[in-house]
Amino acid sequence: MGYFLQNIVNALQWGSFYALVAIGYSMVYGVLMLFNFAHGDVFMVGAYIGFFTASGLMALAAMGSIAIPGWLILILTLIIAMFLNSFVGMAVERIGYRPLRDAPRASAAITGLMIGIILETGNLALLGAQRRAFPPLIPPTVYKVGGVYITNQKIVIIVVALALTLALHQFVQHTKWGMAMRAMAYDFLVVPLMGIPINTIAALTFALGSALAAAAGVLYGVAYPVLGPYMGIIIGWKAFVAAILGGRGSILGAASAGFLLGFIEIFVTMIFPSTMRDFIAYTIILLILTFLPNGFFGEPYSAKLRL
Amino acid sequence: MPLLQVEHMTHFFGGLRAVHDYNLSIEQGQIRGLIGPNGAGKSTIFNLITGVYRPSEGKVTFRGESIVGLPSHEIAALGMGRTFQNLRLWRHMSVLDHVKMSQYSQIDYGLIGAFFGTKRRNQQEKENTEKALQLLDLVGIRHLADSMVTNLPYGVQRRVEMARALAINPKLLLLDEPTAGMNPDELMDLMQVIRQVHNTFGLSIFLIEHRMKFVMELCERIQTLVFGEVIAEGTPKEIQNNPKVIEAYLGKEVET
Amino acid sequence: MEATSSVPTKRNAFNAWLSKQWMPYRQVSLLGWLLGSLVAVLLETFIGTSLAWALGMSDVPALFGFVVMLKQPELLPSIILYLLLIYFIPIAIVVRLTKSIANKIAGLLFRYPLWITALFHIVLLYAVIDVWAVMNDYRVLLAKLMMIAIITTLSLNVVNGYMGEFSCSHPGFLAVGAYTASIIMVLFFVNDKVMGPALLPPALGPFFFPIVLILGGVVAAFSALIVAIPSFHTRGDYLAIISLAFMFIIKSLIENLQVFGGARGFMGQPNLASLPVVFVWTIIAIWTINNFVRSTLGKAMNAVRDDETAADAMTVNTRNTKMTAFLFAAFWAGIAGGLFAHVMRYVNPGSFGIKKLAEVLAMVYFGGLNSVVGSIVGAIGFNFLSEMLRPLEILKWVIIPVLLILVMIFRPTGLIAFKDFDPEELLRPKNQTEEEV
Amino acid sequence: SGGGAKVIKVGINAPLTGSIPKVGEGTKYSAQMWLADINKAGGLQVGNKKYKVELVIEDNESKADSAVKANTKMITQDNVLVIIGPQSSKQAVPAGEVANNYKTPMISPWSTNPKTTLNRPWVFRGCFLDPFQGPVIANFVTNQFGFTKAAVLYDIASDYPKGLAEYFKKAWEKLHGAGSVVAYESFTHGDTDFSAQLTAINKSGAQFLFTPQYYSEVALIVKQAHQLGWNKPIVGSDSWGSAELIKLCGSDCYGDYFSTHYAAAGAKGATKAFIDRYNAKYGYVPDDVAALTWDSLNIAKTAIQNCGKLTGKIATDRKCVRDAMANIKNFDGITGKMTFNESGDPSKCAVIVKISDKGEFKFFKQVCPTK
Amino acid sequence: MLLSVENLQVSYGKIKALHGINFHIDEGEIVCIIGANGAGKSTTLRAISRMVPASPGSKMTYAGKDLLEYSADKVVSQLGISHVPEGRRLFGNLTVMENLILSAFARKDKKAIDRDIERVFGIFPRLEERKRQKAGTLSGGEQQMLAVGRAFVSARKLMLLDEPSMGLAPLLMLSVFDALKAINQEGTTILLVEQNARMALKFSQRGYVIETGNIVMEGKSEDLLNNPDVKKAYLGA
Ligand SMILES: Nc1ncnc2c1ncn2[C@@H]1O[C@H](COP(=O)(O)OP(=O)(O)OP(=O)(O)O)[C@@H](O)[C@H]1O
Ligand SMILES: Nc1ncnc2c1ncn2[C@@H]1O[C@H](COP(=O)(O)OP(=O)(O)OP(=O)(O)O)[C@@H](O)[C@H]1O
Ligand SMILES: [Mg+2]
Ligand SMILES: [Mg+2]
Repeated sequence: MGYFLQNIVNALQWGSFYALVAIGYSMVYGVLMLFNFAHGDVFMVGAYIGFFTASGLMALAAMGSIAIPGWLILILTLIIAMFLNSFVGMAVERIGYRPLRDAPRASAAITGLMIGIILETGNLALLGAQRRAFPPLIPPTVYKVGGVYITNQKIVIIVVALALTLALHQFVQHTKWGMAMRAMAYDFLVVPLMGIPINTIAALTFALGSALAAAAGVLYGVAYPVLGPYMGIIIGWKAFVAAILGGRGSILGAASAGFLLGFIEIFVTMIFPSTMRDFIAYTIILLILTFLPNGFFGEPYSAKLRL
Repeated sequence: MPLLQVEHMTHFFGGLRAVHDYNLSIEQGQIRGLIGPNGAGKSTIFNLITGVYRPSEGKVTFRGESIVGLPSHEIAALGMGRTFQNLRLWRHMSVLDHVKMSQYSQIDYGLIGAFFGTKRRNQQEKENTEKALQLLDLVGIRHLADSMVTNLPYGVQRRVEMARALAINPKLLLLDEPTAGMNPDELMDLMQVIRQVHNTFGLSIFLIEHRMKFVMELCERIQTLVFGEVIAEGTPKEIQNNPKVIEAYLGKEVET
Repeated sequence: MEATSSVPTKRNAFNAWLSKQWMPYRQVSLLGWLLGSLVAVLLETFIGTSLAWALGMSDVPALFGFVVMLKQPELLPSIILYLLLIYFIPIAIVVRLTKSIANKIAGLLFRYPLWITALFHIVLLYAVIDVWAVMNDYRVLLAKLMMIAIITTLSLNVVNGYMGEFSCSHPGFLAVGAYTASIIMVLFFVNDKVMGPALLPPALGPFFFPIVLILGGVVAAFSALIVAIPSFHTRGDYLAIISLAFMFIIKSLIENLQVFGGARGFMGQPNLASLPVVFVWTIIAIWTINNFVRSTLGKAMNAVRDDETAADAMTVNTRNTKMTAFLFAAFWAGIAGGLFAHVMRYVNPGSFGIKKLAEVLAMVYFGGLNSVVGSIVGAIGFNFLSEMLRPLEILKWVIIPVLLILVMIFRPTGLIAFKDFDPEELLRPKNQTEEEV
Repeated sequence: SGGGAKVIKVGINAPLTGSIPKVGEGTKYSAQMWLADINKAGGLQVGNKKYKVELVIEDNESKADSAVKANTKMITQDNVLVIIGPQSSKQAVPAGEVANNYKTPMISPWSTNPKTTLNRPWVFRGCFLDPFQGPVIANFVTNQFGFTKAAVLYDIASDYPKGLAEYFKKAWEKLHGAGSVVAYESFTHGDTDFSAQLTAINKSGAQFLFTPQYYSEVALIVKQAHQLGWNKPIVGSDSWGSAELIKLCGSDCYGDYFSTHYAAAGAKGATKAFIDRYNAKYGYVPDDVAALTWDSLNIAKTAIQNCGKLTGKIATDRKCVRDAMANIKNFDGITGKMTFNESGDPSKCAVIVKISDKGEFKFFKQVCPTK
Repeated sequence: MLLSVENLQVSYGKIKALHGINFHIDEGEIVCIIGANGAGKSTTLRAISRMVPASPGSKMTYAGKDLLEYSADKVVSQLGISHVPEGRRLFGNLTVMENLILSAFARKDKKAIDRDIERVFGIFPRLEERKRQKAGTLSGGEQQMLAVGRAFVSARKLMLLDEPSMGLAPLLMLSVFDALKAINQEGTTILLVEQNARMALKFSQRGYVIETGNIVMEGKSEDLLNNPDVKKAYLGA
């Protein structure tokens, strides 16, 4: 039982990251109907920005007379990283996506992929090959609750992930900016006819998505404090899986699919030999999509086309 | 035996009853019309007959065969051609390829032919091209055979749809608002074309229209659909003077 | 917006001059070009090495000097001189001298069935490639890998370009083909520690190799059912995920198959994928794929892509079409995988992951959607670029993406997209065609 | 070719980009330091002639096919005399085939997979093999702690950890009987969350954890293990041996053990000199890859010199270098003494290192192969 | 003069769709443009709402301002020109209500927006019934209602209508035109493009006839209606 519960906690934490990255993914995907294959790397950049911010703040705290507590540094780091990374996102949009707005979606996917590679190699070329250790902002305290080990970090991560998900869902579903984003996904050519500046909306979307990626990156740094230029690839692709599994453009869908993916991976490892993890986990996903051809909350492919 | 027989067809979209207890029987060579207010369920009926949707209830028989549940392409291959209310052309294909494509079911050179370019394939592709060109001639756009459809004016695109539907050797042609986006002059042209194909191929035609002049001149019998139910059926004269139809659909003053 | 029109500027004058210079070459048939190239590569074989030394290079520049240029920029004038002397000038001379005779021969050949002309050209093309490559084995290896890349790219273009799906499963198909062919070959024709003694005399290997490759293709095609069947119900992004899952599954499966080496990989493939073998397979791939996409059955893929409902309503059997597309593409990917395994003589699951995916996707979209020529150009261009920029190390992976982004921005569907490839057009004599034929 | 061999070209096949760029960097730095030494001496003395030495450094992007291309290019195009690299077995195994086919001597400094050199007279390596290291660790743990139940956590998709995990398992079960490896858990390359596997390991009742991972993963594994309540020893292999480990892992790794090629802390003599020079030049303590690359380069150098004279005919010279290399006896490297056996593998001693509570890699014990 | 267009030229790639047309609209007018398929009617409207770029040399002035200086969204939000595009172009993934709310994106006057939405529902009761339906699943005619409804709600000093009657049942067509007339009387200027030339000419005060990118005729609508050439070419006489 403790074993099982422990794995639920594990899955919640792991799923939080998939969820956070996936909703950022889903933002762009839901609005512009584009695969933003650079998102995983934007996440990486977010983590690095977080790393430098946190290190800087800690250095300040260390030498200054004012004592800044760790949790305050974390909050500041989150805010600053989210803010700065949103500019990275906007730059990605400006360079890689705006010129391709009426190109086939797949072409934009390729530019995304390429921007991702540039971010990775750029990082490698500028910062060198060594990994970075994310500073321990909240030193882990391990609590043992009925045979289950929980850390304060885990709690923070899960709570922040859930809160951001809900906030974003509200934004996209119930504000006119959110509506404009969804409208743009459907037919961006007529969006200006409603008096909506599309470039602003697109930039805003990328900014939001990237801010979320930065949040995910910082929290990721807290939980898995080893940063490297290629850290975003795998999580990016898996978040891509989650974002679409959840249904196109659905924030809640993406988040729940992110958590689901976390649960699948953890529990497959728990039940089956761990060598078979990917094999079984992806077979499950394949089966889900075979029987739920439109993901969880998604509209069918042809919703856009009417007879 | 009628060419197409629909009996007691009903269809729901979720909780919305789009079509209710619909009956229809079309004889070989007839031209029939379907009118009704927007959202009455006309296009839905087309989609039900052609297998895009499967009716919640009811029977559909075409050339003596029950076609409920058959995939669209098989129904089409039996000889049911259609056009769409909102144009549905293939963006990246040339006009000629559109018409050739509709002869898909008549191709029998198989994958071997497709992969290795056998004699039979070359022969058949050539024949198909010729037939396609003839059809394009018929609707008057042969000179555009090699253009891509996207850049063509609306009226021409409608003709492509028509030629495409004719290429499947239809016994019955379903036309969903064929005149939408045409000016009265072009409308006359189209009427000409429809008469001509009707006479040349001896087809039956079933059409949805809001342009009364067009319907009234072409059709032998007309059904009026309101909220998914047929409220009147008869000759153009009868329909034009039917008070129920005037109240629900035509209004007093009828413009073409 | 309209191009700013015709005030004669210097640039325009230059362009005019250029097109005037180019005029005579317009009438050169493919045959002429091939003859010219053959002369050039022969010239290189005989005097290339000495010329290179004379110009201060240590050896014949393997890739037309691009690699050398980046490493030793001071050699730039030598390289240019070398290229002029070996390639440009001889080709230009031969092409102009043989213009009319080449056109006559081409015209003559054109009276026979197309395949005879085609075969003639293909043999000549092979001669050019062979003579060029034999100079050094690095060229041979590159040529082989490029041709395999052509097959891979073309087959992916069938699904992603012609049918408009965003399929991510291609590395999986490659892996299936590679492993199937490798295992069978090693099992039957190689005395090997892992798989035991050969079950058949190894001397038979070369004869069975094509059959084994086809088998690999067939197995890959079978595995493609896993992606093809869901594609009946779902399309677009959801299918992208299914295909991605497929790729992960295959990779994980191979990692778990200890008999075949798991993550350590599988080696010992016989050395059978020689240049002519790979060349022949590439030609067959181009030929069948081009045949297919130009037939009505193949164009049905375009109809499915552009509007599936309309396709269905126009008698197109959409399921068959999707099935054919996936299976056919997977088949060729399988062949490419088998060839790849026998060129490298080593495979491991790590070669068939996300990196490979990014690479093939890049080649397809770089070359151009829905176009056979595009895929060929994409595969060659990408491989060439990636080899040429190797000396730049890390920067290479900044420059290549930047170039690709630029291509995407200025030609969103790729360099050569939505073009039919008509061999007849290509092979036809180029002078006043009407009279000749 | 090469107009009478005025220069000696040495090929370096390294993963400068791709998933382990740090390995590539160490290789490159080491090679550059080596070249600087030779240049300072005015060239490489072979017989009575001094040759200029050139490095041809090719990036293999950490990909197998790229490594093959790079080797083919260096051999057939650049006419290198000898190749150092590739480092990972994933690239070294196929690239070794190329070198062997073209009869060009190649030394992989770091590849521990037996296949790299197996039946390849032209291919050598600079390090011990997995089948040796596995039992070394098993014996060490048994003797040191008297444990009988082991847990293993490894990356299934990477050649090296997987191989070593298997050899360790075999050795452990030979010592303690079948089933004595009570948890044998894996993950996939690029994973960062190991909570499920570690939870299972926790539950298995293992007395220690063996994880033959790269240092960056080790930091995560160790930290997560502690957060899940694990407080037993964790033991690693040579891939732990990077100065980065402590930077990433911090105090979580203090007190753990791993086997490796050399111990940086407390090193003496030539080893210390190398470490100090490297540290001064590049600002960090060199990893084992750098040290092994250094040794491999010097083996190549010795072999070239032992050859006596270069004819300028590349094939002849390569053969000569290969034979000289195979005949090297008791080469005194900074990672230990080396003599190649007939398959081109050195018999070398392994070192067990303990991570001190200051985070230094302290020499703990040496284990040599039994003759 | 509310809008004046001089020498308007538009090209799609190499295809020149408008060859320099001139026309004007006065405040409060209803003006119609008629012409055959592909004549360039929609292109004219798109050029005014800045959806397609005008070639150099074109001049468009709106209420004394140079229209070419405004981007597509500012034309709506700052100048108050709304456009019902050809082919409806609804946001199919949004509900009817969301489509309407969105069309008021640039407006701040919440109360007035609500009033306008109510008014749309008054004209098209069908839309109110389908408030929560996704626009993509509406019938063709319902979609057309929503498309016109959107223009009512968004800014409306000048309304550009591209074939508003397409696909509408006769009865409904009349009510749409009645509604438009009412709006016009409240001060909205209307530029109408119609295939149904007779309807359009009856409804409007002035008209232009456009042929392959050139204006070939203009005048009072009544006069055009009786012009034999127009009759022959566009009224299907
Ligand atoms: N996929 C669907 N889901 C839900 N409702 C639908 C769907 N398709 C159509 N409807 C509804 O069914 C009704 C009938 O639609 P249909 O398209 O058949 O109308 P129609 O008679 O063709 O009208 P029009 O003349 O305007 O084209 C409409 O109210 C429409 O909103
Ligand atoms: N996006 C486009 N790309 C290329 N050409 C276009 C495009 N849109 C329109 N055209 C061309 O410009 C010309 C004018 O088109 P426009 O749509 O303005 O005509 P229209 O008068 O509105 O016709 P219709 O009555 O069919 O709507 C036509 O020749 C058309 O083919
Ligand atoms: Mg309809
Ligand atoms: Mg128009």
